[in-house]
Amino acid sequence: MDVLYFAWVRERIGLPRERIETSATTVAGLVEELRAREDRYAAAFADLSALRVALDQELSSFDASLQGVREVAFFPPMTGG
Amino acid sequence: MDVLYFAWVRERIGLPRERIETSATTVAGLVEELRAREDRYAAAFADLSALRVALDQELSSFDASLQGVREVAFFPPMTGG
Amino acid sequence: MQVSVQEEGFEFGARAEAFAQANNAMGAIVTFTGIVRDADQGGLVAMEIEHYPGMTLKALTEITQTAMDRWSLGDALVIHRYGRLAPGEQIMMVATASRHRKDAFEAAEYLMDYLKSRAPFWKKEILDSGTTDWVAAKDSDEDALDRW
Amino acid sequence: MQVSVQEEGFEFGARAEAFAQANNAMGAIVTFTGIVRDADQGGLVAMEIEHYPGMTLKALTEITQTAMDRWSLGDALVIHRYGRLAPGEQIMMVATASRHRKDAFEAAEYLMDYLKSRAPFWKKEILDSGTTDWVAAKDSDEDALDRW
Repeated sequence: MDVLYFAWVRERIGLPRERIETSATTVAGLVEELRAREDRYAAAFADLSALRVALDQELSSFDASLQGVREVAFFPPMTGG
Repeated sequence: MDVLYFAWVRERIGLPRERIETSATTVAGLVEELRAREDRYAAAFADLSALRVALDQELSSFDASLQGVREVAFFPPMTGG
Repeated sequence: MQVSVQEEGFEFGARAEAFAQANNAMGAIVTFTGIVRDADQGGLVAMEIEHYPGMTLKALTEITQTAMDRWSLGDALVIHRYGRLAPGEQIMMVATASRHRKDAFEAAEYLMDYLKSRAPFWKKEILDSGTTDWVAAKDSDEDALDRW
Repeated sequence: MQVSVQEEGFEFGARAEAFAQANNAMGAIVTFTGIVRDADQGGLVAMEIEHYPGMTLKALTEITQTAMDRWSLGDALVIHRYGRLAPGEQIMMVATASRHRKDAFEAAEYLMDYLKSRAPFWKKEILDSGTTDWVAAKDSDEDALDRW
């Protein structure tokens, strides 16, 4: 699946998107895999309360299922307007 | 003092303003005098709850004193905006 | 603070743009514009707005000053017309500028609620049937003041 | 219903005027404009607005459609920019048209509250000291959603 990062999540991880093969079944499971990869991922995902997630471009939650999902995006709380 | 009428109060009485010599000490007293004058005044002042009063161009009330007042205006509830 | 009572029309877009530009250090601009719309039963030919010349500007200025005192505003603008207006014409506008959107919105709503019920204007509908109707004040407009 | 996500600037006054004219049967028009203002500590050189291209227009459209369904609106307009903006530039605007001022105001406030916290934009302040700061979401913005 495609995993996208925005704002300081993108800066901390150092790239805007990447393709990831995962056997994780939930967003939380994917986050665990990413955290285990490298320090920059562990740093970006240190505090989930400071993060939001969208699945296929709809806001979702960390306990949501990844079944059928093609695009996951992680970002801080939005600051539009 | 000058007495002014606006909107349907003006139309019912048939003039926009007049000069009135009165010994009334309150707005309510003035209204009583006007009602006693002619039917058109009695009609205009039939229901005080449908009227508002301004003294020297400030919204006031029917029990207010007329002492020192130079201009009294009667009109229906305002419909600006 | 800009307050105007006038018979002639005004250019809403141009006034809104000028207000936003003049207050571009502020962050949040809210505007409200009131437009003459058809009578509920249809057939509106014109709206005649009567006012109380000696009192109107004073009342609008007091209302606007109260808004400036009560909310954190950089500026506020009120324009209100009187005379005969055709359907579709702009009757009035308010604009507020603040660093915070909540202040800008609340102050604009306050201005509108007070202009509706405490500024000495009276509207009369001229209908194509030849009849004329003074617009009645609504209880809901009086009730709206309870919020403030 | 008009929704736009764009890098280029827009003419607030001209858009507000066109919206009011197009909805001149409605009676009540409310607009909100957001302007880049200086950082709290001063020294803002630019504001960079990042967004999520695949999601942004969809999110704005959903928010606007919800407002159209929930209030009695003749029309609603949302424009939001992204990219690098200078202090004083207009970031975004909303406009609502209704027969009733309460609906026009509430819908505009709803749009703003949701654009603040549910549309995928992120603001970064570029300061003359050379530092950059991602603007933090405010608890008060999240709390504002409880109203709806």
